[in-house]
Amino acid sequence: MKKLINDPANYVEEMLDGLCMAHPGLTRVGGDKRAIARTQGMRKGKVGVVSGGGSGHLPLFTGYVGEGLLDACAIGNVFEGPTINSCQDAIAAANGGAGVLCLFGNYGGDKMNFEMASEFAAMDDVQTRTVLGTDDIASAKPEEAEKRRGVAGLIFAYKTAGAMAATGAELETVATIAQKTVDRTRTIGVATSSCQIPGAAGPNFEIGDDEIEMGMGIHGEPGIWRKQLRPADALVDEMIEMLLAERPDDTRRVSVLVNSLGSTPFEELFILYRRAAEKLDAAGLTIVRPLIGPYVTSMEMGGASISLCFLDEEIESLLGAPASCPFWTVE
Amino acid sequence: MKKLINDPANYVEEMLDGLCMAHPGLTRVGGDKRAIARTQGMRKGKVGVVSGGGSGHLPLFTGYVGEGLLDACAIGNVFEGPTINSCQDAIAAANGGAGVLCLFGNYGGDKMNFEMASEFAAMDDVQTRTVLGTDDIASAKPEEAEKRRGVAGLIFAYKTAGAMAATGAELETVATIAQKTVDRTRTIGVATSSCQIPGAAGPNFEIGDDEIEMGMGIHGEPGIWRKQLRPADALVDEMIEMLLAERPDDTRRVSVLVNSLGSTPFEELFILYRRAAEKLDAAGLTIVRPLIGPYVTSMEMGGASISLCFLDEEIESLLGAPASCPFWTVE
Amino acid sequence: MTITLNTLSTAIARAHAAMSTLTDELNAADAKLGDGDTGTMLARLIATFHSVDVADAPDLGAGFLALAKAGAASTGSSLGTLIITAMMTASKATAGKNEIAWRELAPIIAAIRDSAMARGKAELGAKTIVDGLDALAKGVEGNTTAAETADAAQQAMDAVLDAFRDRPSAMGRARMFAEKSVGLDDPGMLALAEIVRAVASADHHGNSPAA
Amino acid sequence: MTITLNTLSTAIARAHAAMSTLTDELNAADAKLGDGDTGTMLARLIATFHSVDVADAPDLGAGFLALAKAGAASTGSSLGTLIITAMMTASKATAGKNEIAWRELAPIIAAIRDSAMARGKAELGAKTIVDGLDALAKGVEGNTTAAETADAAQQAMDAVLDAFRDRPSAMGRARMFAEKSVGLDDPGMLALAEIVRAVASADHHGNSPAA
Ligand SMILES: Nc1ncnc2c1ncn2[C@@H]1O[C@H](COP(=O)(O)OP(=O)(O)O)[C@@H](O)[C@H]1O
Ligand SMILES: Nc1ncnc2c1ncn2[C@@H]1O[C@H](COP(=O)(O)OP(=O)(O)O)[C@@H](O)[C@H]1O
Ligand SMILES: [Mg+2]
Ligand SMILES: [Mg+2]
Ligand SMILES: [Mg+2]
Ligand SMILES: [Mg+2]
Repeated sequence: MKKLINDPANYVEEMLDGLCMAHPGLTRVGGDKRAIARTQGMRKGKVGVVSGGGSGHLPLFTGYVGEGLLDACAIGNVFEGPTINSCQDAIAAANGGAGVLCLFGNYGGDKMNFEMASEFAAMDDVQTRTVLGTDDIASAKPEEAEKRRGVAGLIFAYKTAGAMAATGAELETVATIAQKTVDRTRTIGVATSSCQIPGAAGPNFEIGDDEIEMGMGIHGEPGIWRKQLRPADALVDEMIEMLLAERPDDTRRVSVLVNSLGSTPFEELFILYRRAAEKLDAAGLTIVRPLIGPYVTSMEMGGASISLCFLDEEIESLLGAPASCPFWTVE
Repeated sequence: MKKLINDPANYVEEMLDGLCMAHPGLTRVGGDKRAIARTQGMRKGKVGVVSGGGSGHLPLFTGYVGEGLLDACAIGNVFEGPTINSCQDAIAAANGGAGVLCLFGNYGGDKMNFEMASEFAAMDDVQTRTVLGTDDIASAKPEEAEKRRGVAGLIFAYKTAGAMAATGAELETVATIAQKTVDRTRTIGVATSSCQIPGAAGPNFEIGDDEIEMGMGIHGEPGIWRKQLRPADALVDEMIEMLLAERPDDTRRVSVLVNSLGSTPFEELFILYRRAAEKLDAAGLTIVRPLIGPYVTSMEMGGASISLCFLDEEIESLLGAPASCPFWTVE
Repeated sequence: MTITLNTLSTAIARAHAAMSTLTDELNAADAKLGDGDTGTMLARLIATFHSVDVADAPDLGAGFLALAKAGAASTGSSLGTLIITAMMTASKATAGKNEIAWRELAPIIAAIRDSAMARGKAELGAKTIVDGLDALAKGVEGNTTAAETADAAQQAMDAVLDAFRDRPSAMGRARMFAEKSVGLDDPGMLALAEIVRAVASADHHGNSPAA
Repeated sequence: MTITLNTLSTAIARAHAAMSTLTDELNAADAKLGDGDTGTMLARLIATFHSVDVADAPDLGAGFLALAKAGAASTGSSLGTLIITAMMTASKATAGKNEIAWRELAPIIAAIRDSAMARGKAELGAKTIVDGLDALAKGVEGNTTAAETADAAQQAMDAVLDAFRDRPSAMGRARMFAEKSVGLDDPGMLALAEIVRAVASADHHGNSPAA
């Protein structure tokens, strides 16, 4: 896989430099500058919202630092969690004196690192709460939903938590809305081709020339099945069916994210969205604020994911609150 | 190349349906619904700005229909110009009684079709003007700049023409700013991998496993050289040098678009942008409103282009005017 | 023996049948320096023509106009638009007529050549379909039967391809690769030659389509 | 013969040297059901450890703390964080000491196991590095020399890999593929075993690192 890069050892550094040069609202902070914070600094008295994760998923994670979204973000090497130190740096940058919500995907390393960082933060009298993204329905049965890994659907919780924090709400309230959003968000992805970690000898995984894998994780973790490529509509039907199997019965409104894993172009996303919208409509659901594009990627991985966020009044109004970061603007 | 699609024959139809379902501000209009217009309709007395081109380049062309940008857009099959009828439909949709600017890339078919459509429009007393995007410096020498094809840099002219039209300016003024923007915009691209037209037996072109092609067109038209892949910084240096060889000497301000041709991820775009910004800074140029992302693609083609728009006061202020379409928001 | 709506209808049917093998050949020719779609585009355009019920048109002019209109809704490529321009030109030249003599074909092709030049801004000698049309107009001049015309047309097309093959392109996508284009047929000219062959060869073998 | 900062430093050097061949092996083990980075991650972490001047630390506790701190800035993977947790645990257990007896190693490894369980929430038997640590703690218990300890450690690691190989994983990325994990070594446990082998095999052959 050809990449337009320099020395792979400098991949993350140069990428973060470029990101902050292009978006002056973002600044690298911390000892090794592996946290991104808002350049204008933290509003005193506001709850901070931080996230963190490995590189290679832009716009996730750092791209969502902005008004009404994240205040800071710790960033690791490609597909590797941020270091404990970076987590500490992000928490420190997002500390406005009212506590910090750590909102990130449910991955073992990230969890442990944020946990250790939170223990350090507590020593500095910074109160933290943790909410984990667990939207990937391919990664555990409904009975063990809390064990699911976090994928693209995490951005819905960024949005509601960020909007809630912007209202001046307290940490507990911000954590509660984040958790509710996570609980009401489900994602399923389908991968068509691999990606390659810069400097690695080969692709991250192998997939046959006409094979696809349903439920594959954003680092290439095995999914539910691997079969022949089939028509998009058939795939969407299966995906929507899986997503609706866990549909809460208290709402008829849903937000949808049709997300490119990387190299799958907009054209295909719209073809997928078209069918998804038809199916949701047939299921009696009204779509609110659909998002279609590369929101959470794995570099040049091929494929797409569909996320549903089942709305209630509170989530819907927070999703509609003004927000602005380099990759997502709500007016 | 695996695609998440249904019958290739329905590719464009389904894509346009999905686009309009996801973005209710856009509507398919015309006999065969191969033009996209703003749902809210045309403001009476405003000059219309229309574009058109083949499918497979999203966000270009149809994605730029929106407030302060295009009023309507004709869309052809993948990599094929829109039909004469579609051009007529787009012009009709953008007719607010004050004339219509046809602003599209310099490709023979598109030119002839818009020309024929303009002749038909004239019969209906709709006045049109044509401005052609000619930013691709790889496609002709500076002496023959008017023969160059239009690529990613076209969106700068969309923005200034759209903003000028929004002020209520007359057709001549809108055409003049579009032409000035085109004249001050240059693009050079580098391709790393091919794309495939839906339903085609193979990729659109072949490129060796460690080869890249400088100056390749967005449909795979041959470029300036094809050589071994080299470090991103070296590529950017060469690209910026070529772009600056035609630098007008009346400005020290420039807007930059670092554009993914499709599968090249954000991470690499930022690595490219970082170096480009350094080089421009060293050349005494100040960057204004950089754009980094997939703005003009060729489905899953790999590679990136760099566009420079050399600003003057008028262009800079129009680039900063509010605008909003599904893929580009300026507040 | 004249040119009627049946002649036109048969010619379209023959061209349509020929596209099954021509599509790939023309795509390949276009892929060398262009975007590789000449065959696909032409196949779709001719399929559209084929779906038009020309034989039932009130007259030749109306038949050509129906083709132009159907085509205007079906193609966006430069060659396609030139062909539509050709249909419109032919429509004007045959307006109200139910038949024309074979010797009237040459001036119509010449008019098509001129309208294509006006539309596409290509000069003669730039190595495009325009040179093909020019050769064709001159080649069929003075012929009075289908068979003679078919013969002359094929010879003219073979000759013009040969004459231009080693010249550089000065137009369209191939322009920037003028040097590389030496030795290659222009896809549009080749397309015209192949369609002429497909339509004419049956006549040549005495299988006249004339009504 | 005791465990000193030199022992620690030599052990790190050996682990570091071993990573040149281990990296790919561990990546491959992780790639079967995980994200294929165990080797790369461990290589970087151990390289970081190797760049720390532990031999010059004031005491063992400070040496381990220096490793933990350097590590906290260099890795973000779950295994890496568990290893950093281990270094912090070892640091507490050896605070202020310049040497410890070999028989004191077992309770330290047991404490590391417990802190890893507290940090990672893995149960014993879930087929993770925790089970490896458990087996290691029990295996080296009661040994009083480097050579004895090395022997016992290697045997314990071989045995625990064998014991768990055909059991399903109940933790981490491999959890969801419990069935597929049968027959495969857990990458973290395998990493521990390979590092133990690299560090211990020299001792076993009488080439003691003890100061
Ligand atoms: N402006 C023009 N004038 C005359 N002929 C042209 C012109 N543009 C294209 N052609 C003809 O059309 C052919 C290319 O057709 P096609 O591949 O269908 O179009 P496109 O270039 O739009 O893909 C060329 O080989 C040439 O003969
Ligand atoms: N929560 C945990 N508790 C115990 N061991 C764990 C835990 N998470 C991971 N491990 C160990 O780490 C190994 C994976 O390490 P590595 O590949 O470096 O981490 P990652 O899963 O972050 O890519 C597993 O094989 C397992 O032994
Ligand atoms: Mg990992
Ligand atoms: Mg074409
Ligand atoms: Mg072509
Ligand atoms: Mg791993």
